[in-house]
Amino acid sequence: MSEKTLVQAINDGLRVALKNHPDVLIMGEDVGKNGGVFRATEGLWEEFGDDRVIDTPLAEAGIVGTALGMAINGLRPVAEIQFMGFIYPGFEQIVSHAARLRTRTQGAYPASIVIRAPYGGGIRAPELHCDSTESLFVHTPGLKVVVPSTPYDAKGLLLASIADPDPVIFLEPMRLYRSVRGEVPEEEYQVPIGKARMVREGEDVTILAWGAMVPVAEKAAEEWSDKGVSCEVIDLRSLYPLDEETIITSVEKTGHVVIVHEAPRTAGVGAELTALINEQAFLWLEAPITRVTGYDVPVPMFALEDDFLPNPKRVSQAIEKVISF
Amino acid sequence: MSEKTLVQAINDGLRVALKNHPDVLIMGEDVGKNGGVFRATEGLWEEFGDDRVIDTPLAEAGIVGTALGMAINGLRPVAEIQFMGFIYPGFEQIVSHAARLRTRTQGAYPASIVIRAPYGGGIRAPELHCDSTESLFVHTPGLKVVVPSTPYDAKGLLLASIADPDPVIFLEPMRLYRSVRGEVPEEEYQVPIGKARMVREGEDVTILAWGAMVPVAEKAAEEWSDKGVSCEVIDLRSLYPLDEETIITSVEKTGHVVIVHEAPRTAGVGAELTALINEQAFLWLEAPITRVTGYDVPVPMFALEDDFLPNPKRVSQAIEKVISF
Amino acid sequence: MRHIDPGLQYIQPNGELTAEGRVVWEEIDPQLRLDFYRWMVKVRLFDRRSIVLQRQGRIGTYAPLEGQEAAQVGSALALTTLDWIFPSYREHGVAMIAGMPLDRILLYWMGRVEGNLAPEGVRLLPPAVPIATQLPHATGAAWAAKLKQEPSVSVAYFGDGATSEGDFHEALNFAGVFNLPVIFFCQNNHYAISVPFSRQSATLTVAEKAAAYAMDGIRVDGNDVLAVYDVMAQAVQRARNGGGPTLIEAVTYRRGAHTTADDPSRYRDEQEAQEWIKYRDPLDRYRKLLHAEGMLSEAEERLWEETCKQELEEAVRAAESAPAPPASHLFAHVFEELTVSQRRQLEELNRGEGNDKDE
Amino acid sequence: MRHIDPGLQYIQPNGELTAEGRVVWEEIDPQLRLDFYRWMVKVRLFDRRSIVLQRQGRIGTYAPLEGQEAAQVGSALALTTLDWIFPSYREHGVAMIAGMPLDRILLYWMGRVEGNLAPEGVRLLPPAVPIATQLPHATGAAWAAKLKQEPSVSVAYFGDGATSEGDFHEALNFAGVFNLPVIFFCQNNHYAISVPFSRQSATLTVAEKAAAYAMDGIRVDGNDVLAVYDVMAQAVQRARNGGGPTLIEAVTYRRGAHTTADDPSRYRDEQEAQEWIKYRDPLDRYRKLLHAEGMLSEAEERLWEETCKQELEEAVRAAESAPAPPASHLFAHVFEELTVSQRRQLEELNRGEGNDKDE
Ligand SMILES: Cc1ncc(C[n+]2csc(CCOP(=O)(O)OP(=O)(O)O)c2C)c(N)n1
Ligand SMILES: Cc1ncc(C[n+]2csc(CCOP(=O)(O)OP(=O)(O)O)c2C)c(N)n1
Ligand SMILES: [Mg+2]
Ligand SMILES: [Mg+2]
Repeated sequence: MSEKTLVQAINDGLRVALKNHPDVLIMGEDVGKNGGVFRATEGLWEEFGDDRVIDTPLAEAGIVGTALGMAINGLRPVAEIQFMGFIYPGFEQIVSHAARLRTRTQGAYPASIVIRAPYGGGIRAPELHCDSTESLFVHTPGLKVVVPSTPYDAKGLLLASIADPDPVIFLEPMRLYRSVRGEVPEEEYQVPIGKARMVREGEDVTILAWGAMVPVAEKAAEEWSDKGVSCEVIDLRSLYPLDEETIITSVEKTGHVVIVHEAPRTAGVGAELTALINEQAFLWLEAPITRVTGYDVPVPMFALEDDFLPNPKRVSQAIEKVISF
Repeated sequence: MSEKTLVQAINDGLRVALKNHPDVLIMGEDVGKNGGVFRATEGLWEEFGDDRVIDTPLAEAGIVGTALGMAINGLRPVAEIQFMGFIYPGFEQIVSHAARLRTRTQGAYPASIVIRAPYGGGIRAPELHCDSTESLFVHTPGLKVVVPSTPYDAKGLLLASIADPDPVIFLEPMRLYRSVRGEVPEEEYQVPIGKARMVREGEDVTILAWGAMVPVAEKAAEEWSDKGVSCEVIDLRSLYPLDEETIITSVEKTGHVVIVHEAPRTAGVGAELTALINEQAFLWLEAPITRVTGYDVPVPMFALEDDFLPNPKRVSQAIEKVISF
Repeated sequence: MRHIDPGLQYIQPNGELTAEGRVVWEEIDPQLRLDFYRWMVKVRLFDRRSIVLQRQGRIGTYAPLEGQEAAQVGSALALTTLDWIFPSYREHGVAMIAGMPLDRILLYWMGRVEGNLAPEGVRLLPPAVPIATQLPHATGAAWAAKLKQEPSVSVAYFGDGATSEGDFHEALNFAGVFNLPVIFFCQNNHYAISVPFSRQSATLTVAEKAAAYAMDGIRVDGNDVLAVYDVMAQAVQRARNGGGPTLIEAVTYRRGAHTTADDPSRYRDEQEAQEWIKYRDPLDRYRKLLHAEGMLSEAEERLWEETCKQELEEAVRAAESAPAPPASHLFAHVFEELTVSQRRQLEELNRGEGNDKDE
Repeated sequence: MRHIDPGLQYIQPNGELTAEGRVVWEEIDPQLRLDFYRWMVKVRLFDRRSIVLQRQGRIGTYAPLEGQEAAQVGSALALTTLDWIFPSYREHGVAMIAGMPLDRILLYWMGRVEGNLAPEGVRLLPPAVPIATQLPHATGAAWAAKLKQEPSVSVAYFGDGATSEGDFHEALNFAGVFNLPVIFFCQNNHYAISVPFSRQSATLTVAEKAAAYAMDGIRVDGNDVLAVYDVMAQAVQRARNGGGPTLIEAVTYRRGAHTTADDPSRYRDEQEAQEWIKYRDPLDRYRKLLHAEGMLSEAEERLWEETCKQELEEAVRAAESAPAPPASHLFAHVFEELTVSQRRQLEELNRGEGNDKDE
């Protein structure tokens, strides 16, 4: 075990995968010699060479499409999209092919690829570098969508994603890349996809969050705990499939729900969570489920990003709202 | 006035727009000489010539991207994407540019384009021709998303979309292209974007639907009306912005809600509607909101499409479920 | 009629070999000479039968290929079972030769997902419906072959319209940069549905686009099965030997409609089509050559056509009697395992909620 | 060091004009000769000042352009206010010349949306951040100009890496097919962040890719302001006269980092950079020429630099004192009118729910 930041844990996960699985390779823009713009692939090119850690031309459809072709021919590529805001040129390859290949070939060709992308705001990045459009992928049957928020989970979920025969969109909260640290085992281990993490148990309010919103939710929960309100904070970790059991069990206990996400509100993953809870735990709900989210506006340039992103205060107000309903 | 099918009403709307507005033009694959693969643009090339009705190369990013450039330089292009399943290569131009241009330029350059696309299933079309991914666009701030289900609305909403200075994704339910007929005025008129259509008033259950699901909802409502249950059927017509007033007023009256859409369930527009109602009319709800939708699987090839698409029987069962809760 | 440079030609439209063509002809296996003919006939008969099936409502919308038999047969016969094929929706000829049973091809057009899967060992992917999207896959499969040091070659089949898509560019660019064993085989049939190639590209040919990728680009008469075969065989050999990618443009013509839902008279000069049918038909031309070479008699022709027709009828029977999968098949292969929400939805479906076929 | 064909050159690295260059030199307005110099100096000083501002935490991540001044100044000075400019994120030089106030450029790098908008009458769009996406816009604006019979030309600025994107292909293809008045101006600075052009493309040059679109492709020494200007002026004139699109490759080098967040020593040979800096600097070369021509004294140089620095400090002051828009500005320009859900969200925000800046 050693202390690692989240991005170091990713790096470590990639290294372990490359070392233990000869069919795994890494590809993307600047992932090789440069070690990635966030240093997520640092040292891997030197260690594994140009055939395992591949700098590609600047073309996301090309990256995803050729990764799929490699998977068809027996490899397991881990493709990096430099920022989630640049995944859209590869969108067709993802939704029309990666998501459907297994179905279309009745299981003969699972699309065994992982698409890693740093996502979300909070680091004063330039325009269009801060998107958080996980909902688009959650709505696409055939894809799994995974988001770690701790170094331990980052490595374990990444290795589980690489091992998973189905295509995984693996979103890395840039804001947590270096701001969280934690113990990470040296060896290969997996954190199962589809299981949420209980961050903090509580009785009164369920807070659902993922990625960089987990610490935000935690902070709000702490504040309320001083005032005698106990919040259960759940880090979903996997947005598709959802860990329905953990979510519903919690809601049945608390009767109050706050959902926190960075993406604009309308048709975000918070909407699906609300619908799910409405369907599965209707009679337990004591107040409307409340969403604390980005607004229905394009992700702003960074001067206004603090006004756009959910923060502990907004979450706190939402907690107040649900418990005082 | 004259009787028209939905596709004839579209054609008529396009003709009126071209005639009355010299800055409007039509562009897309096969929209010119061929008159469109569904005949939506039939006769327009002959009438308005090669500069107003433009056959483009086969390239959706090129179509959307050049349409945006035209809009920047003062024209109002109506771009056709041949089927919604082929909109994804143009996705980046839509989400990164069309949706954000007005914000990015503080109103100086509204992206005055309309993107028309036939969508949905039910006509035994080939693979990947039947997508219904409206949710992706509803989740993208800066876009309006409009879906007519009658000939009258088709023309009126199309003209409103063309007049709207903001970018509109205009989805045409292929299944209704020729299966519905109705009176359509000859002249230019607009059906306002953001207003739902009350298809049928009722007291007991609210059914929300759009596009080809409207007749499906109507049929189920009729069946139940014979059994003494009165359903209010609302054709949303506009998926962003939503007509919250009509929706909430109805739910406050009925306390029971069924939502019908073709798209896969998870993170579909039904999720947003559920969340909205949960937030705005929580205390009026007498049963969980129930979604009748496509399943969380890729839209199947047509041999199984009847098993995938919602039908009156499934809607009917959902009505039973909500009233007997 | 606009003059058309046919590209490299070995068999002239009148069925005579060019001098160069004679050399190639002498070199190839006589069995292969017959195979060219046999496959072209089978492909054409399959195509015609399918159109009838569509008219009878026994299959759905269908994409005819008549006129493009030489391009498909010549190129596909230059491949081995090692090689990967990434077709579009019009490559039934290629699919058959690769080893796709006829009944499965028909199942595809019946809207049955089973029609998408080639038998074990046949390295043929499902038809790519979104235009040009299969090109990066071919590049990727070739890349994997190179990395794994396997001697296989990948081929992407696509049309002239596909050259306008960004995916065409990205796939060829990657192939060029990494010098991959992939062949981009374009059947330039002059139209993308209604849009003529002159509206698709400012270049007169597809082949010259190879220059942008420092790749060989070859224009060949796509209605000349021998020339297509030879060009393809050379490209395959070059790719297998590490010589990198090739863009091949086979100049051809779709005699009929884009699909059975299309009416080419709306956008195409009937006389143009007739000229191609009368003077440049790939099968006529090849039949003439075989007759002249004494390799084919009219009786043999009739016999082979009869054989094909029987095989076809059996395929139709097999396809039509293939048991339809149940509704639950929707969920069968989305993921390796069902997700929780899928399981719940499947239960909904199994409770009969989705079973509404009679309405 | 790999030999680099610099493309068309009028001013040699030592500052001497070629014979051809001398002819062009004599023909252009002497005022323009000085403008080349003045703008290059101002652009460089702006760039250096911005890097310092970034280090001081007064602006965010910044994209330096030092080394590319001639490419930007030479090309931008060949345009008129009629023409449309679609830049990427590194074109501060182009933006200034087009009429973008320096303080607004700085505001952009402060993360302020106001920095995205050019003043009324300046046909300059916001920097396109997603690579190559601005190329179709330039094609579209040119298309509109052609349809409206306006004599304006559109220019898209982009880097060598952008040539790999599908949007590059689609934009050039449309421009070729419709023969549009658009110029694709590529600053080939040899790297896309860390990826060298040899990993980006199998062709040795960007210019040769024009062949795929039956378009003129011109490679010019991008560190030679006179050659860039001349090539651009000719392309503009051709476009204005209906002669269609041009792809221009200006061969240049980014002396510094990709952005202030980047460390080029990880991927670039320091010696390579030093050679460009020492022997091929666009400003040194041009300064030498002006000195030799007797058009510039050292005193004038110092005076101009002083003038620029003062202007810069004023711009910094203006940018830093520009009142920050309130949080509600988030909603100001998403649609012409607020939607219902936006109105509700704005109320949430106005109730102070979002106002948490101190935390
Ligand atoms: C991305 C995408 N856009 C549009 C379509 C609709 N479409 C189907 S076939 C076709 C024309 C294809 O022409 P070409 O590439 O020349 O192939 P051909 O049909 O002639 O064999 C079009 C536009 C599609 N399938 N995919
Ligand atoms: C679609 C997209 N993918 C990736 C990126 C991340 N990115 C920003 S700049 C850059 C390199 C661009 O290189 P080039 O086109 O040569 O321009 P230069 O920066 O050298 O001026 C990359 C990969 C992006 N902005 N957009
Ligand atoms: Mg074609
Ligand atoms: Mg560059």
